Amino acid sequence: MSAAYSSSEMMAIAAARLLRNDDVCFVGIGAPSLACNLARLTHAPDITLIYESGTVGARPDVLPLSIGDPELCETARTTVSVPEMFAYWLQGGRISVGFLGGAQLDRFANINSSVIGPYDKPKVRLPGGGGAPEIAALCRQTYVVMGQTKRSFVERVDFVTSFGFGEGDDHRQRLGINTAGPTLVITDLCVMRPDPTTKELVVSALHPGVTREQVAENTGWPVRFADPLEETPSPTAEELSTLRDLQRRTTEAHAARVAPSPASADPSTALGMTPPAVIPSERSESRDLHPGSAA
Amino acid sequence: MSAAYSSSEMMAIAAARLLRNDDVCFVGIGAPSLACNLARLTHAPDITLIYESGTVGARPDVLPLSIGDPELCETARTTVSVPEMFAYWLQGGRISVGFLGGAQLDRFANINSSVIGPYDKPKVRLPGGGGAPEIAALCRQTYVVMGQTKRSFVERVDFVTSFGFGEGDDHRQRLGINTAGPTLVITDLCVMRPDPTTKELVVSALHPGVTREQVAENTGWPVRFADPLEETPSPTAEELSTLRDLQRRTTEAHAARVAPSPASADPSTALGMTPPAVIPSERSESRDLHPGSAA
Amino acid sequence: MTEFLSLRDAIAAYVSDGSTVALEGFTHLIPFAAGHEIVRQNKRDLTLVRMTPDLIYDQLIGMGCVRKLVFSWGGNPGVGSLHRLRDAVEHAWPRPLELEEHSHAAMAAAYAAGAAGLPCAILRGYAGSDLVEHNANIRSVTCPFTGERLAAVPAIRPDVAIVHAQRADRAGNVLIEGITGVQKEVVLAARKAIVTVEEIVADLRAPSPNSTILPYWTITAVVEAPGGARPSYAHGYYARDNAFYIAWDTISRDRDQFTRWMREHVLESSASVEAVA
Amino acid sequence: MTEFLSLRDAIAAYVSDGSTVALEGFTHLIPFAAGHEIVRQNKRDLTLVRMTPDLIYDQLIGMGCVRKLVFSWGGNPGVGSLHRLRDAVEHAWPRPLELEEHSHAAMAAAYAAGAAGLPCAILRGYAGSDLVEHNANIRSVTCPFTGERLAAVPAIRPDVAIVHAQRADRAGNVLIEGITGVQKEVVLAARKAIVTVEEIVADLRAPSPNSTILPYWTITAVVEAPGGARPSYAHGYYARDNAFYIAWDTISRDRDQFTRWMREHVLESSASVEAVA
Repeated sequence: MSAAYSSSEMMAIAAARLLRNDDVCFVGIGAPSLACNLARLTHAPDITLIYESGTVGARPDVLPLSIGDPELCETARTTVSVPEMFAYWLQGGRISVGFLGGAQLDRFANINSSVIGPYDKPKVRLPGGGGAPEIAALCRQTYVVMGQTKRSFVERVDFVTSFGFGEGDDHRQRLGINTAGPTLVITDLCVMRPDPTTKELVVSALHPGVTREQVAENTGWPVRFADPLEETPSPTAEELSTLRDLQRRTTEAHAARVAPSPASADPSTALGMTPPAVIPSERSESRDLHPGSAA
Repeated sequence: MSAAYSSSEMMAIAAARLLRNDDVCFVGIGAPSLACNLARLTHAPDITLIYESGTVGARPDVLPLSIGDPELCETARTTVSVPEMFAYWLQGGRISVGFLGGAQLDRFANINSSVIGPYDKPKVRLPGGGGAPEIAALCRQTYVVMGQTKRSFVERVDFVTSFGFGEGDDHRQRLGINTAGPTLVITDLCVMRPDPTTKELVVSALHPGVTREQVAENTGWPVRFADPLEETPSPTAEELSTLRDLQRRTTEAHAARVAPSPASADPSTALGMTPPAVIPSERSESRDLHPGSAA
Repeated sequence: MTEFLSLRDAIAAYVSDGSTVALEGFTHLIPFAAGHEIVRQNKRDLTLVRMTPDLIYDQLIGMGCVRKLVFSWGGNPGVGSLHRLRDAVEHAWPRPLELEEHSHAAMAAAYAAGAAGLPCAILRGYAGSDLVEHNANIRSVTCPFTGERLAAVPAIRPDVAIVHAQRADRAGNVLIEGITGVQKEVVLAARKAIVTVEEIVADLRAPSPNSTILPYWTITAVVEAPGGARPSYAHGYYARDNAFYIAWDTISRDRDQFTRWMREHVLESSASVEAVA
Repeated sequence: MTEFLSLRDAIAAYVSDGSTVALEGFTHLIPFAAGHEIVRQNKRDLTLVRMTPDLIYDQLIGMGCVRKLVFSWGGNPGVGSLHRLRDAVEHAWPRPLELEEHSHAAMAAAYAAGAAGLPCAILRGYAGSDLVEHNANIRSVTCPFTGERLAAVPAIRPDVAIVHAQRADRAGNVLIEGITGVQKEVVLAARKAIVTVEEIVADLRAPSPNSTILPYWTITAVVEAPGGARPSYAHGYYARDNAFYIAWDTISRDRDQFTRWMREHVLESSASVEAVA
């Protein structure tokens, strides 16, 4: 048994465990960066982390706040230009795992990180896709990491920024996309995997202490559960201490020159995570940390 | 008055004089390289020499034998990849003067450096175009430097490797080529310029001591002469000494590790010039040095 | 060829109302000092191009300098929204903002196409994305060998490119190191290029024969602006001010607070003061 | 991931009769030792791809290993003809040679497209050139924005890429410096990549954060082959043997003399001997 932990810690640890020592990851800021570096500091010391800023094989000691923090280039094997990064490394098919997240995700793992409401008259203008549209199509597979709420896990996304399985079945193939797509969705409540044929997301494992009801309440569509339904092993003491050390180093580093800003005390930013890009008032409501888009 | 000099020295010096201190030259091996470096060592110290191997701003102390000799990279401002060289620097429109040469040139300055005879059953397989087809179209203007004989200055080239003025008039524009093309042809006998409207090459200047008859005898079409017809000023003592010092340094450097080869004593190779790519037996006949293609 | 100008003179000479300007720098080497000078000179109706608008464009947008934004990711990295960008899009404050939205891959390819003198770039891009329906500049070509449909976007050719770099030599050759982003591409793609640098030196001290160097004849004006990338950073000179990026979330959230901050820290500060700030 | 093999084992394992192989290196870092090992192992019916065939392909062609050549400039740089290449094309000796001829610009773009996972490359190329009529792999696309017709060539995707580099570390990461040519592109474009290096070291000693480094997971096999580029050169290690390039003109002019030279200097020499020669 291990100490108490938050559901966001469980999410990061569950994601980290799924990464392999020989993976080449296209890492987004926030939860993906946390998960990838946690994997590197635990069971996958040789994992290759690529950030879209051009840094290949970065080994940051603290989590970057931005996709191009000095730490990334200073610890990278090499840094290439951004056009080369997207052409030779992403489009060239060199990435085994790409990470995605966003404000909305639907049952076929299509992701919206562009707008809430109509595109031309948005209720909320989100940051946008950044690298995500091509990460979704060109990495051999993608893992989605995001906090799960009824507001974020929706029946239909307002806008498809990054294509998952579209309307399901062989929709990817019909568009000429020859990669596996979102093979895993890791949330703070559970792990989902696409149904082999319909491609609808199905809950494959619940995190410790999480009930089917909780998952259903936080999902905008009638979510299905695998049978048998697995339980995610609890975080180990090593996983938790490594994660917390990394977060502490990060918080200290980013607050180094403290600015008069409540945000600087906000753990979601201290963790280098992109808060849900929704209107501020909703932030406080959100149960938990939310990962950012891969951008 | 200056010392005796060869017609090939006159050719190199005449070409060098036409280069300006602010030119950015795409330099081919052979006569172009000789002319460009002579210009750099005399009146154009800041001229930028770019070799297709990726070296930008090379300042070689001896002439390179190949387009990618160590000397070029070691003295260059920077060296870029070959795809970048052709994309960003040549196609990007950064080159003010490109040099061309070849085995055959016609009255509209179309150049053949591919084959003598039919392409599929050539009498002579020449090295080919290399960078020339795009140098001809993408440099703001091109200078052709090649030894003049009836065999090389022909009514019709067997093969258009590099497009000059095609069939004359506005043929370039009709093909959507928006650069000036071959504005100068410098030979060991004279200087030719295209007629402003028809674009046929017209002799604008004779080198000292060269007669109209000599030029006519060494041109495969009824060549026209400008009126008034200029005479190229003789080489100055400084031009000749600078040229010969450069050639001596080059000969010594390339023979550094003498190999059992008559060719190594051949001035055309000692000068780092590409002999006319025609069948060997014709080599000895050739009156003079012949520049290589830009490749 | 290259002029050595003060920041004020460089912006006055080459950035005019209504022109298309790209201040680039992918997180690293963002030319903040130059952006602030554009604000001080109150340029109007600009079309701004930048993959990640970042704080600098949030400021230009909030000050009403911008008519149109061409971008691919408009957030405050690791923090959240760009509130001035959102306010302009959601509430047309201080003026309406036209958007042309791309993906990073497409914009990077479009800059490269601009540098390469091509009219367009092709990529395996936008597969299944709704962005295609909302951007007339996302089209397609068919590969003449495989028949595959590829996305195409027009080359980016800004009127003016502005980037920050580590150093220039006295001839105006510029060295860029670290995260080079699209710095080389935007300079080669633009009609005019302004480069602000940490220092002007006798010797560039390029560590490698393949160092990223822009020859002086590709650059219109070089401006010495030490600290000119703050709160972004300059590899080898100073670190990114992450605390300020976090603080900006609060500063920019409220219109009045934003305006006050800009007055105090940009309008009432001079280029020279800022350069050393 | 990366294997460390002897030259003999690397060629035996990854170069098979009939495969498409690109030994690259633009004048610099030409993998001669690897080419000679291909001759010794008497590989047949190869399709060889290389911008500048150079002496190494002249030797492979003269020894009858090659069925088809994809190239853009087939001369002995600064010296003249490649006599074995000419003999094969003009007199089918020792066997007929099929040619696919491009320009440098097109081949460089085709390698880049291969590395970028695109089916083709587009360029402003071949304007008015007769090459278009003799190469079915030169086609065109129309820019969907300007209507301009652009040349298109298929991406190059060799079965095997072979390049020489300065050094690799013990994990198999490779550093390339100086004239980098299309080394990075051909390695990323190929299904398998063999890299011969001057030395295998603990620390790559990369001089710049932007040094050209190929990560170990992009490379199939690393072979230690000091001097493996001679008579080409390795920036920082040894110079180009221009005298030999000049001498080759005579050596290669005559079939018997060529064959004798190859027997003495390649067939009867071993990879290991040659490596240190």
